[in-house]
Amino acid sequence: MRDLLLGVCIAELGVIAVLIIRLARGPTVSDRIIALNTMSTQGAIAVLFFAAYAGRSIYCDVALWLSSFSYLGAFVWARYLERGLL
Amino acid sequence: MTGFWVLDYLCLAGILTCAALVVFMNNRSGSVMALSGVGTLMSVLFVVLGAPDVAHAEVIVGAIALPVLYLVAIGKIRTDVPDRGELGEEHASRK
Amino acid sequence: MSVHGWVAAAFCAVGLFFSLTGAIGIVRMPDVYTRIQCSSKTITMGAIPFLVALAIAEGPLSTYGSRALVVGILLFIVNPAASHAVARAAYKTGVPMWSGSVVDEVQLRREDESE
Amino acid sequence: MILRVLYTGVWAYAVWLVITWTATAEQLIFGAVLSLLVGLALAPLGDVAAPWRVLDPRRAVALATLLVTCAVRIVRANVSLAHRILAPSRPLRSGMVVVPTTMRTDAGIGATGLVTSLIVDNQIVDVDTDRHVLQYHAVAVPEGDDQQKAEQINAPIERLLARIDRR
Repeated sequence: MRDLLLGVCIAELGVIAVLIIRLARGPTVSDRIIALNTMSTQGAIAVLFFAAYAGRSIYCDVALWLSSFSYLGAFVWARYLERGLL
Repeated sequence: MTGFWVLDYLCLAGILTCAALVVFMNNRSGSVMALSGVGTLMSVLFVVLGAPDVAHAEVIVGAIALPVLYLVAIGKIRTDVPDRGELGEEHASRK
Repeated sequence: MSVHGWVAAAFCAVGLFFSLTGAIGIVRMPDVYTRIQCSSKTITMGAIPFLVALAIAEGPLSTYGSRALVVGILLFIVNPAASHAVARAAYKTGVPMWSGSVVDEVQLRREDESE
Repeated sequence: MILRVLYTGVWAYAVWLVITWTATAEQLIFGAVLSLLVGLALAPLGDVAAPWRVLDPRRAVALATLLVTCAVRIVRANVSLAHRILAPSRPLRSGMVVVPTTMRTDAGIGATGLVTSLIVDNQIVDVDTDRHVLQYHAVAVPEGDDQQKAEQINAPIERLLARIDRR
């Protein structure tokens, strides 16, 4: 069981590695926002599974912050693209 | 125990790649975004190393607050009227 | 492994398939809007089986189960909203669509009105 | 006004229960006080749906129908999208589509946008509330006139949502 949890964690980091390609290449800013957003979602799931692997439920809070704040970042970037931040 | 080291080195490799992107990307907004990616991956690394409190701080500071401050600074030093090309879309600026 | 473990492993396999497909789609798709489609649908579909698998493996009434529930609700509500914000920003700043796309009805309507 | 504070407080208390997930007396009492404060703070923002409206049997049936429809169509849309991604020829017919909507309230339009973005091959892009049209980006552009397009994209969901929203 523990091997399964750790394997999922490693596989999620592999998915993040695929997404870095789009973060590097993406011709427009919107592409990069999408890649970054998806990266933090996958990171949140990786953290959840690592918490279950390590058996410490306090790590789960980091996943909560990661998933919620990545979307906040997406909204900030969208606003910046449309009319500037200030 | 080997699995733990695989995780550790994968996180480190991701952070290094993003940091190299920050330096070598020739697009300002893209660099800021790669910086945000560094923050995200760094928080995952902190969790893996067993420091959830530092990871909390890193999520807020590294992934959100620092890039937003950079964006505000970039907006302040921009003297011309922000037209479509300056908003960071390479397609528009190349024409 | 027990029955529990095998069910969780099956869910993990489904989630991993869809997550990887979404990542490949984000790399492979031709323009911004189709990439947004990949991120908004396939990534959600990839994350939900992982959360279900976690709830099965650790017991749905544990702390992990509740955290998985919160992250799942957050994904379902905020992921389409964020994708909408990004797509709208991209369309407003004039990011062009893929040359192979079929129709842009907004452009058609605008031309109709200007005539 | 007092009812609005109460409704918001009940929703906030549910969120508190899920987030903390410990059943000691201190946590429960502190959560109750905190959610009442949240209800007071958020009361000027607007109306809130009462939590027990879900328990009305007809509405519960409509909600369950919506959930089952969502689950089936999420899986179907994702399998077709995965096929589009992984097939070597990339069978895409993407484009911007404009469809009419029957929703008039903010909450209705929001719910329609979220649900349709999740369950079919479309992503909502923009809303025109004056002309009551929604702009979608579709991976597979539907054929036909406006009404047929709406039938393929958002009309079934809107009927279900209207059944939930009925007083």
